[in-house]
Amino acid sequence: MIKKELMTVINQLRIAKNIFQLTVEGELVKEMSEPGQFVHLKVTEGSAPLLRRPISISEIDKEKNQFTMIYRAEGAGTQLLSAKKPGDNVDVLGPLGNGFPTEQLKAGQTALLVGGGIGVPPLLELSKRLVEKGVIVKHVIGFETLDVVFLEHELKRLGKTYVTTVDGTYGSKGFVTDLITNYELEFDTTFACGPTPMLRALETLYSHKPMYLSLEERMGCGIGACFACVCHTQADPDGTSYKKVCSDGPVFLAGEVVI
Amino acid sequence: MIKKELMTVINQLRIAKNIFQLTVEGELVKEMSEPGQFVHLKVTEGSAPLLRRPISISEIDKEKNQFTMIYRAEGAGTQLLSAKKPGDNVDVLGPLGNGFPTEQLKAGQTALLVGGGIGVPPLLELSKRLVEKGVIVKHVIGFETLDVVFLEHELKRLGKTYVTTVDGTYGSKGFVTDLITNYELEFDTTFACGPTPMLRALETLYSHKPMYLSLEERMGCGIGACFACVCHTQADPDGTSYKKVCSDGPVFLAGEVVI
Amino acid sequence: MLNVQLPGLSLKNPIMPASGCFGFGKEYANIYDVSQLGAIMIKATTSEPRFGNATPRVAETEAGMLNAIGLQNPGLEKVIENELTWLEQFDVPIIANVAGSQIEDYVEVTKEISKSPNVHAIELNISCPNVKTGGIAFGTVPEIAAQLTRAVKNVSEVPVYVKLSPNVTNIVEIAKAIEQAGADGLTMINTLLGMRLNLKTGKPILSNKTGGLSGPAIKPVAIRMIYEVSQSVNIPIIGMGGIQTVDDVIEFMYAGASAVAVGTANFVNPFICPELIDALPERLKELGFDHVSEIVGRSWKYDRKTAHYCP
Amino acid sequence: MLNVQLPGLSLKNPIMPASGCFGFGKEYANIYDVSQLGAIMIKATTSEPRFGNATPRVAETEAGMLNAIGLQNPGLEKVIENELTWLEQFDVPIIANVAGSQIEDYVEVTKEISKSPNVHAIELNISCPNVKTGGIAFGTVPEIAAQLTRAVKNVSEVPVYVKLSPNVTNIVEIAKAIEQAGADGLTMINTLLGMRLNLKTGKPILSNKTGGLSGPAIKPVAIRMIYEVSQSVNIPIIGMGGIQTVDDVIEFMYAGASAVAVGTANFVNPFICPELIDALPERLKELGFDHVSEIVGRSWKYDRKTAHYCP
Ligand SMILES: Cc1cc2nc3c(=O)[nH]c(=O)nc-3n(C[C@H](O)[C@H](O)[C@H](O)COP(=O)(O)OP(=O)(O)OC[C@H]3O[C@@H](n4cnc5c(N)ncnc54)[C@H](O)[C@@H]3O)c2cc1C
Ligand SMILES: Cc1cc2nc3c(=O)[nH]c(=O)nc-3n(C[C@H](O)[C@H](O)[C@H](O)COP(=O)(O)OP(=O)(O)OC[C@H]3O[C@@H](n4cnc5c(N)ncnc54)[C@H](O)[C@@H]3O)c2cc1C
Ligand SMILES: Cc1cc2nc3c(=O)[nH]c(=O)nc-3n(C[C@H](O)[C@H](O)[C@H](O)COP(=O)(O)O)c2cc1C
Ligand SMILES: Cc1cc2nc3c(=O)[nH]c(=O)nc-3n(C[C@H](O)[C@H](O)[C@H](O)COP(=O)(O)O)c2cc1C
Ligand code: FES
Ligand code: FES
Repeated sequence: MIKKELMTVINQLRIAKNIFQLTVEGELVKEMSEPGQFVHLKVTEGSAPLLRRPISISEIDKEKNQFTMIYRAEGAGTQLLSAKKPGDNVDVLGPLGNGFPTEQLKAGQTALLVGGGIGVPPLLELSKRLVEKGVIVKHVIGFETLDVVFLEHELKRLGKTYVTTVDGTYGSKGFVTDLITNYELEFDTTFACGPTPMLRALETLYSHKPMYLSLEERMGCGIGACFACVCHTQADPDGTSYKKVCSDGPVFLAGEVVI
Repeated sequence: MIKKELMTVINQLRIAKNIFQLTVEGELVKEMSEPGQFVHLKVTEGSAPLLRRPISISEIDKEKNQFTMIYRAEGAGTQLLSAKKPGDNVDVLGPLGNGFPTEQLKAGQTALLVGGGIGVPPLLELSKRLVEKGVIVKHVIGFETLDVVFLEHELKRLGKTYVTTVDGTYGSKGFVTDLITNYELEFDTTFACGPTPMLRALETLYSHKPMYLSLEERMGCGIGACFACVCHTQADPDGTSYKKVCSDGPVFLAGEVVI
Repeated sequence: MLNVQLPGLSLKNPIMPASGCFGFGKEYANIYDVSQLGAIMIKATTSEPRFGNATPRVAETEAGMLNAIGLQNPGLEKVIENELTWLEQFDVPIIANVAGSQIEDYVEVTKEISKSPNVHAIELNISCPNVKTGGIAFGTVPEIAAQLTRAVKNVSEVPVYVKLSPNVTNIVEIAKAIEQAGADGLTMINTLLGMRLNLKTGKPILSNKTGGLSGPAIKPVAIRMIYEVSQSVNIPIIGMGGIQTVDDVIEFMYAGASAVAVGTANFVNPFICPELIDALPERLKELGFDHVSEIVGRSWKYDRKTAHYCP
Repeated sequence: MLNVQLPGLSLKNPIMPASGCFGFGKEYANIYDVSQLGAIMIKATTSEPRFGNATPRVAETEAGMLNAIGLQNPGLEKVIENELTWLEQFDVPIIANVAGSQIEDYVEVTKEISKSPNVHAIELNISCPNVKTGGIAFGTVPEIAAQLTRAVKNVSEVPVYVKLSPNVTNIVEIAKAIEQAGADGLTMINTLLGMRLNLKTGKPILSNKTGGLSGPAIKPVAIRMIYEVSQSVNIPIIGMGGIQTVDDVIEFMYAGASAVAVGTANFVNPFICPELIDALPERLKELGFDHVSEIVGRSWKYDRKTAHYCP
């Protein structure tokens, strides 16, 4: 059930250059189920900025009624968000969308989790859930440069973790797809979140095995009502059939929609 | 010299229903001279709300580089202002306008200071200055009702102070002009700040003696450039001559402008 | 104290979601009871299904947003079969927003959709600036707007409201032509044409380049136009454009609107419509009114508050 | 990297205060050196002195403000004698904003004011929506706008820029008519007509009832209009409407403006113009440009960044 709640900031940490980790608390956490869902945040009371900002759920702590997000402070909204201090409120709408399905994977099977930049955060909760089930996880996470690498250590605790940077200042130089190819990584299912070119490359290379991709699109409502975030289906790429990233996604099976 | 400075909140107190007393610190205080000047405040960084808010200077502490304002939290801007805590910043433009002239009054003469509602604050600094000079001060301050009475005690320390409320819940019932008439108060010069009907009544009744009135008008720039705040002169009430409340005022000699 | 009677519409209260900002109601029905609403203005329906424009379709601006959805909708047939039928479970009148590229399109859609039992009124979207072919002209030339209105009135089973575009020199002239052509009411305003550029690429953020500006930024324009038009026509107006608070609702009705629609604010707060409905009675009382009808056109109708009346 | 050449104007940089938002410069000259400015657009001048409208003359709106000053100014004679003469001490070109109720007024004022040595261009205010008599019509009817432009061009000693009103159905049509009539440039946009009502009284807050909407709220409309017009005319555009930041300046120039004017933002931050001038070079460099002229019309002119060039 989608709720709207003024949640309380428990903690806010700068974990890399312009990258913040924000933990909030409230009843809304009770509604959270799948990893890969997102919330829609209003960062001020007034109309500057006017719209909500979609941010993925990175970790869920049901016991404490807390969840964590990781985001890049860039534009007006996320910059204001990064100024929030413990005790401040954030207006959260969520949980929204459909996350990564984990049912088909059995204990002993291998999942490849691929993240690019600010697409890495939702993989953390996903990885935890998979590990709980006994699934073996491998992480490949890519960043622009050393300054903006994050979540490496958290993911390492859960499974083998490879880091790439575009400029080679940390980990392997290149893109995540380069690394997967070079290391000839083996896996049963892929889960990925990151920039569209990365998702496209993954789909081209590895979608003979099950692959779930989390998409990004500019949003209005975030709940499926405004048609801001639609994409064509691959079955009917020039026609009128569509999926909404916010409510049908953000996670889709590779091959489902045109990315 | 008009400056713009991000000043630091030292203290904010709720002193009556919706009435706040705010003390800020910064270099701009060095520029403040006359009592009755005002500042123009921007309460947020963004454009909600967009415009500055004019607020009178109520007290100046040159030694500490601090000054105090008293305001009613009513609309969007003043409500946001009332949420500021010590250590927060306020964007202050000032000091603006021309205040109450005190030169003509000599020690031993009597000044009548009349304030209505949110027009009372600038009288405090004025009263202090007059008392310093040896002028005898009498204060008549009027409010709507008991809940919103403020500054009575501070003014009492400086001179005789009469309070009226429109509904009679505190002090004498009625308007300030009723009280002045009923008590047959004697004085050499009047200084007044408050709602326009009050100023009009005072002008009609007592302007045979020198009287200075502080006016209010909706403002744009606050510095004399936008022509938002003009009023006609009494010498040419239907013509094109004018005064600007922000830069020629806010204090005018009674008879100078049409109120 | 909130009920409002308009041609074809018996509203529990004057608050409804604006077309395109509420889909066909499903998403909101999941989070609250939409029977509370005065009415629902559904997303524009065209004769054939439309995918709409490429994304990005929305961009934020100061106190507003641009959209260029491009009239995406499943087409007349599916709207009637799936959406309107599904909406019948709720006790709420539907206002069907109708769009097209030529008069025949509007006529065709209106003829069919107005037969749906829960469609109590048609809203002619003659102002949507997002579709490259047609659309824009209907709302900017008085004669064409009138011609379209007449054609649609001829076939509609329910009252017809025409939605005015604000992107015109003289809104009163167009409103009058539409009234003369037999419209039962007006809805106003649709979005202002705007654009935003990407700092890095230099290109428009919207793939459609231009889009429609909505939200609080346009409220003063909406108020001005409703103030002007409501004094010049004798048909009722449903007002919209930047409504966020109960005070905004009252301001629109003071200006001359008989009811209001809430668009962009649904995205900021999906619970906005029921919240406004809840808040309205108390705010009216505070301001000294006993019934919402007392405030309609107050900015120009009355020098003072009118005597109370209960309908 | 900031200098700009326009008809009659050799600008140190493309930033100037907009007419009506800077008076005749005195107040700002008290707080900073106005010689830094690209130019100064002075307050509208009419042949006779005007007091303007009754107060309140301004009202705040979301991300904007309404004004109905009513062209208050001391009249042609005093503007020349007191204001322009006083401004001669600064090394900054003046653009004289000229207003009137009939063509003869504009002609009279232009003829005299264009003789002032520091007036390097005229800006015809054909769009001010605040004066009840005249004003509004000039800017909304292409033929009349053209007629006025021709008449003024005939007598002006300096290039003539015409300031467009956004309150029209087709801004391109008007811009083209004005270009054909011989205008040397365009300035756009003036304010959008708007209104705000007082919740307690129900009446308009402005004593003039309607006013002109300015500030960030109108920026998307300005960008859209400049984008459209700059592709349809061959004369330069000075852009304005909601500029607050250096990114806004760049967005206006991407859209097609050759220089920009800052209005309402002067009230929010009186130091805004020099701050923008200071910040512009670094931001241009960050975005990969060597000269401000490279960005003019980038939204539609170039598919990719053009080769660098230094004038
Ligand atoms: C489902 C989903 C999950 C996301 N999860 C994360 C996350 O976990 N961490 C994170 O840092 N970012 C995430 N993003 C991207 C994030 O939403 C944008 O970075 C953010 O909205 C930008 O806001 P701003 O205030 O910084 O920028 P502004 O430039 O002020 O934004 C202006 C407008 O554009 C929209 N916008 C700008 N960039 C994007 C974008 N990349 N995607 C969607 N809308 C955008 C904003 O929402 C806003 O409406 C996610 C996006 C989606 C769609
Ligand atoms: C010279 C001067 C000195 C003032 N000194 C004080 C003071 O010491 N204490 C105090 O409480 N108030 C004072 N005021 C009034 C104060 O400026 C307004 O109460 C305040 O601007 C309202 O802002 P808001 O955010 O509460 O209201 P909103 O309704 O959000 O304001 C909307 C717009 O209207 C303007 N506005 C609204 N009411 C007034 C008003 N009464 N006068 C001028 N502009 C108004 C605002 O500045 C803003 O631009 C003074 C006004 C002037 C002109
Ligand atoms: C995303 C979006 C989609 C819209 N779609 C339609 C539409 O299909 N038909 C229509 O008549 N108006 C449409 N509108 C206009 C709104 O109904 C409304 O007139 C306008 O947005 C002003 O109201 P607001 O400021 O409250 O949003 C749309 C607006 C938005 C923001
Ligand atoms: C208070 C005020 C007075 C104005 N006076 C004039 C004027 O005299 N002549 C004119 O052409 N434009 C006038 N304008 C319009 C501005 O020059 C400018 O075109 C408009 O405000 C949009 O820019 P902005 O959003 O940066 O303010 C005025 C605007 C304001 C806010
Ligand atoms: S954001 Fe509104 S439908 Fe997806
Ligand atoms: S507020 Fe601008 S001139 Fe007084």
